[in-house]
Amino acid sequence: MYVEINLLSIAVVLFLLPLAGALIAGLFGKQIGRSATHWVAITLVGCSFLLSCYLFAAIVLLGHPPVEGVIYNWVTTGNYHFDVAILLDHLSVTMLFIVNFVSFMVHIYTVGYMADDPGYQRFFSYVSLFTFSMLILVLANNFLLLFFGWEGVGLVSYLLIGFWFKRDSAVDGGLKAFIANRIGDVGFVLAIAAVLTYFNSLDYHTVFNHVPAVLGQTIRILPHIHAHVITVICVLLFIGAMAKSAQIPLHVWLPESMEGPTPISALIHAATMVTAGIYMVARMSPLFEYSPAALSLVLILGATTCLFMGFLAVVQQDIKRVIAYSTISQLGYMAVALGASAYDVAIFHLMTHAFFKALLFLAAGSVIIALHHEQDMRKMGGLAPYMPITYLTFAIGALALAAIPPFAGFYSKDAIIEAVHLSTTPGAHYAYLCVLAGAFVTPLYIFRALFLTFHGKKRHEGAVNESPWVVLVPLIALAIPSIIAGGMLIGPMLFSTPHLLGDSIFVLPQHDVLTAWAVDYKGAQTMALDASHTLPFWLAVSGIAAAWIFNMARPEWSDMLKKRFSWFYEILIDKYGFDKFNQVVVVQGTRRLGEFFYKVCDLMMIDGIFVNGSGRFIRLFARVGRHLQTGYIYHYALAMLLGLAVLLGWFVLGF
Amino acid sequence: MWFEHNILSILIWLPVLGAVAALLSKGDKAARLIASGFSIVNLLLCIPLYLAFDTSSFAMQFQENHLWISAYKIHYAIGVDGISLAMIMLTNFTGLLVILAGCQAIKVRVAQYMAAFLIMQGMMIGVFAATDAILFYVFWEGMLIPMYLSIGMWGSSNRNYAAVKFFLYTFLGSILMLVALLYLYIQTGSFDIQHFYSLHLSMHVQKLLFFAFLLAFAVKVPMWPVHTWLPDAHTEAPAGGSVVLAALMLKLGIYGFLRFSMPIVPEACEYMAWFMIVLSLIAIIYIGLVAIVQTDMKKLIAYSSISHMGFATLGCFMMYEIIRRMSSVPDAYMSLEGAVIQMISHAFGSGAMFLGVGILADRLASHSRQIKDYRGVAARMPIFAAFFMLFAMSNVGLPGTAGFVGEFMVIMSAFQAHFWIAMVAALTLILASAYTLWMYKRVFFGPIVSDEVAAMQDLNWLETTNYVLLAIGVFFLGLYPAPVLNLLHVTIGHILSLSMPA
Amino acid sequence: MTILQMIFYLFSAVAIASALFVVASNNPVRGALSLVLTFFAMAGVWLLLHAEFLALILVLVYVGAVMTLFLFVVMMLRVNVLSAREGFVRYLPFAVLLALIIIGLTIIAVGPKQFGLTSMPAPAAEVAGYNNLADLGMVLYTQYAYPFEISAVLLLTAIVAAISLTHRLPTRRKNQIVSKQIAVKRADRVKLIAMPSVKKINLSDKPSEAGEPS
Amino acid sequence: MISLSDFLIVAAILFGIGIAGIIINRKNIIVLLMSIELMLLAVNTNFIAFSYFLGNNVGQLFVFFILTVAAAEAAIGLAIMMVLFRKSGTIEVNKLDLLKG
Repeated sequence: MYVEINLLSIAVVLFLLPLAGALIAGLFGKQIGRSATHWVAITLVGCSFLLSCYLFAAIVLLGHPPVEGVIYNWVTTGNYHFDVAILLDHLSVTMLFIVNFVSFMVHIYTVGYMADDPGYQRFFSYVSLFTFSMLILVLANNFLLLFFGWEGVGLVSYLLIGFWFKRDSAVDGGLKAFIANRIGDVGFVLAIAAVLTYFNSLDYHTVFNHVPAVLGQTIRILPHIHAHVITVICVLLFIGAMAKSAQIPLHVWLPESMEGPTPISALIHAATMVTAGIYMVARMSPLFEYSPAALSLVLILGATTCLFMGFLAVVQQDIKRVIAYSTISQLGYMAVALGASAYDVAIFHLMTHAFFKALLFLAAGSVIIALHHEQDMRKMGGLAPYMPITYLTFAIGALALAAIPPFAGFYSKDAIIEAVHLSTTPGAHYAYLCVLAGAFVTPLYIFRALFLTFHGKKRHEGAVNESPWVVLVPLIALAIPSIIAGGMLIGPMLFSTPHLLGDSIFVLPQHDVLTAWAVDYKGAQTMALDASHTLPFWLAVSGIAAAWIFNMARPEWSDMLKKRFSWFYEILIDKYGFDKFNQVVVVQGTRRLGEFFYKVCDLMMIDGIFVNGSGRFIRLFARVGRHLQTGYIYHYALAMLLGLAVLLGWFVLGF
Repeated sequence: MWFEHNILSILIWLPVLGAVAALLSKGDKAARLIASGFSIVNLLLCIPLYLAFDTSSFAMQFQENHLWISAYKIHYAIGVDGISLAMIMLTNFTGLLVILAGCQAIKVRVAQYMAAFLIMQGMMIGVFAATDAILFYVFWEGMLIPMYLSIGMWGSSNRNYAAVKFFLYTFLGSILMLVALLYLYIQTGSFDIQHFYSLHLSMHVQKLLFFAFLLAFAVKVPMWPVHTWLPDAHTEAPAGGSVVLAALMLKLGIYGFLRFSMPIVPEACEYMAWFMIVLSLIAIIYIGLVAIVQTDMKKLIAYSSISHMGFATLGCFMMYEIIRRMSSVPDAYMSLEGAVIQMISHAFGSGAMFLGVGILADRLASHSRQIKDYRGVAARMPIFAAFFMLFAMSNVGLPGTAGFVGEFMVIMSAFQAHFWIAMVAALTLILASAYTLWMYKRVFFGPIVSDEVAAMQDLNWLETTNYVLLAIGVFFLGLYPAPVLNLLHVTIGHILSLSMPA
Repeated sequence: MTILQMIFYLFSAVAIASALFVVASNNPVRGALSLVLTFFAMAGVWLLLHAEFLALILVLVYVGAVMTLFLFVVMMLRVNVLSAREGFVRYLPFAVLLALIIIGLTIIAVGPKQFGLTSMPAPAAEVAGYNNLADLGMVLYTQYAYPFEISAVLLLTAIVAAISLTHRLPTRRKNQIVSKQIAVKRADRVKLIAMPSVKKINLSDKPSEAGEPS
Repeated sequence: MISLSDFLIVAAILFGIGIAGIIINRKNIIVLLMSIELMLLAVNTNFIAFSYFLGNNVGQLFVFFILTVAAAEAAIGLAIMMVLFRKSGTIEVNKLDLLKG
């Protein structure tokens, strides 16, 4: 008992530390000054990171059983108790570790990146607040607290995208992100409501334990259409995940979010927040497992996202947007893994992706500050000699993303491809094709970015210097796991028993692709060495080669292709028309509808006809009726007497 | 003992006394001090009231009962249950805020302004405390007069139209309520509201009474389509008036539903539940869309208030459907408690936003409320921008802020009532964030629009105090609503048992 | 026909005739005087009803005070006697018609059928020593003391109102207020003004005013 | 004997004459006031008659009060008329139409 309480209180301290950092930086930042602010914030997040290491060690490595505990009762109403309660199990402490690690790195990096920004303290406050919200999201043991964290990260994301609030594009990006996320939240909230209605509780374990009891029940959606409760819940949950994890068609906000400072793009829009959707679905695996329809939806949407967003990355000119579309595409990979019931693989890719994508963003950020906030790749080029460490780390990130063995991305992405291959979920064939094509597209765009930025002619005027150590240390610190994490963790995460993720993940035997694959798995080294016999590897290599040909060796070919396939190029530049659709149909449509309701219904009908109309009618009536008032006494007297006569007549003759 | 038998009367009449003192005082400064002093004392008096309140009993507490007009057995009878107590505390809190804000913003006829708001405060406490129907009605109407005056005297350009519209709308609604009360008096021979509850009326009569009450309360809430007075009244009222309107006056409608309609005519309520649910949903969606296109900040917030109040009415009338479908009564608790919490939490968010518009308008020579006249305010007023963001988020219904609790509970219940009710209600998540944050963006973000905005000063200490108080409220209710809910459980249970159709 | 009946008819006839004259006369003075006659006649009728006190009051207060007041006012105001008949003929038929309708209806309502001697016999004669005044006083000063007091206040109010309405503003008499004269100070009466002994005329500054005498 | 209805009929006739006076008279407001006095007289007669026949002296008491009020009314009415005459120079009823709508 003693140890459990101890772990719980550690967890509480762990998530309160960043909150304290956020409050100090936000409320007293101006008073204590810049350096004090970053020291406080970094120290507190650092402590939090150490605590998460401790928890990781205690639960994952030493095998401490999962711990659950109520902090306080939020609301009790009727038969329902909503508690603020946390859960420490394998999945959550793993996520804790990732979140805190990346967050810690980003905190350090920020010192260099934001050095001359007037909103320095505000930035630290936001980042710490973000860390807090993300930790809450991860630690929650019920849907409600999950939603707290979910919305918290959404808020901070909104604030951080619009961090440079004098720039309209940044603020618009933030607003777009928030509203897109709210669309997903509608689904999420409804899912929570459905869970509460049918399970009478929001606690994970209560809900998961009662899944069999609810299996047969249906909800009447339309008069003659009934849907399985579990499917409805899962689809609604996934709508929430779609918005947060930028799956088609709710992905539109993520490219716009690149308006925010780069550390944010690394932390929120690559490593942590956007993966919340993936985490959530993995967490809900006991629900999703029972809904093949929902899994299929996840699989198909994820595959589509994975391939088609990859195409978009190829035509981007802004280095951050390339990485942003790459992030969407990689999230698509994770969703595919989820859809294939390979939740562990999804989390595995989430983890490796967190490292190498954060690395790519931070390296890109390093380039951007070196070039004084220039993000257009057409104005870069030939930077490798000037920024060797940045170049090296970016290259590591790119190789990891391109799934070249033995970098981290290779293992996780290969595992996804393998899982889809083995999966029997409806749509798995389509998904398999998509992820294979993605394996070619991914290296194409990221190496295009690498070549355009670091190789070739130097197109930037002015001196370029390597970034300061506060920027480089996080790059190096992230490069190391980007290389080794995959090979090191693939065994424990996917194949060993007990799993690294322990019992947090639930997979039905008939969906268990990993067990099927485990037959062929002979260790990480063998896997890397055998890569040359596999299709994905050669796709990746050819992708790199294509990138080299079209951007370095024969740049004119790419122009030729553009002309030859201009219709396709136009579609890509238009981003498949999602933005246009949103702008014209959703935004304008909403405003038109609002205008209609306001101008026609409110002002004309209700106010015009009924409210002021009744006033006008009375005025008209009075204008006619006023002539009865002659002002002569005898007329009034006459009226009275007539009335008297009538009353008298009625009284006397009436009955 | 003395305390228990007089505290409510003190709470009601102390502000009125304060109003007299403020009117008699010499000079604006004295009036401000007197008014603030009285409202602080009144707020402090709530603390012992809260502590002495027995949350385990649904009976009226701290009762006072004196014969007032013997011919019609009208009593001066007051008492509180959980809901009234919560609303009385809210009234006192808001009263203090409004007085403090008025100290800053009002420059002409200060004493009269303070007096008007103190009297309004007293009347509202009276409404919430009255247990005699006629006393209730007297307070209910009495409150309109200072509000009417405050719009008409301290309002902006189109104030006469707005004041008259406000008065006629609300007064017209209440007339039928009086008729209903008189009918109930004839039936029971008493004006005691408790006696009304034990009546068993025929369905036909119940329906008529329901509509009589509906008109009075729907106008106050306001429900679509009798809502158009609110945007005008809000826009033209001084900031303090808007705060009182939004934070308190709208709640009277919901309070009326809970106190009169549902317990007195339960069968009719059940019969009309779908009608009310549809109206509420229309309020949520239609009004949300209308709010998006507003160009006037106050109008926007006013429309958002209507939309939020839609949740409260939804919560009230959904309970019949929930009980029917879930066939268990405890499930309906969440719906009703959600409605009450929504009432309370909305006061903080929208009240603060109205204050904010007042703060902005005070800093512009034209006192403009148009969104387009502001831009880039955040650069000049960072503290204000931060506070306003908090309250905007409460309006959006972000978890952790007050606005979330009620919305969440109502949506949860809505799913139990029907999938599509929940679906439509949940759309507010999108609409609320769209209109609130779009306005926030246009007012606070972007480059500074004019020299006047560039010269704006950040909050002074009084405004900061106000906002800190509100922020505490927003966070408290958002993070730890349990104490407020504890006040409500037993009372809600009692109302629920009364409102169950036989 | 008993003597009482004769008296009754006589008085009634006088009252009605004089009342008609009140309405019909074109001279208000005559009208007022005939109204006095009506009052006298009705006082007689009241005496038949054993309301001695009220009959006397009617004569004393009404005739003596109120009607005198009327006469005063009529005589004070300049009234165009000729034009007073304007419209008389025009409205007469209608007036007569309406009056007859009301009279007729009232008579139907209170006629002998309802309040004849059979349905409402005359009361027995009063006991010996009956005093109408004492009888009224007994009620007035006990049960109706309050209304009595209130009516007193009402009369007072009427007096005050009438005076304040007709009261003209004080005439502007030039009274000597000795105390003020004694208490006067120098500053109240004499005002010293500093005047420059020589006023410079600047010709170049204001050419248009240069010619004016300074 | 004289019956109650006789008295009441006399009163009704007086009342009717008062009504006719009000309608006919378009010129002199004093005559109007006098017509009202006539009507009051009729009403008082009714009261007294009923008082006598019902043997209840409260009716007489009422007449007493009516007389008081009528006196007050006459005083104030005449005063108002004086003021009116001073202000507008006329007491002709058909010229007084300030309340015209």
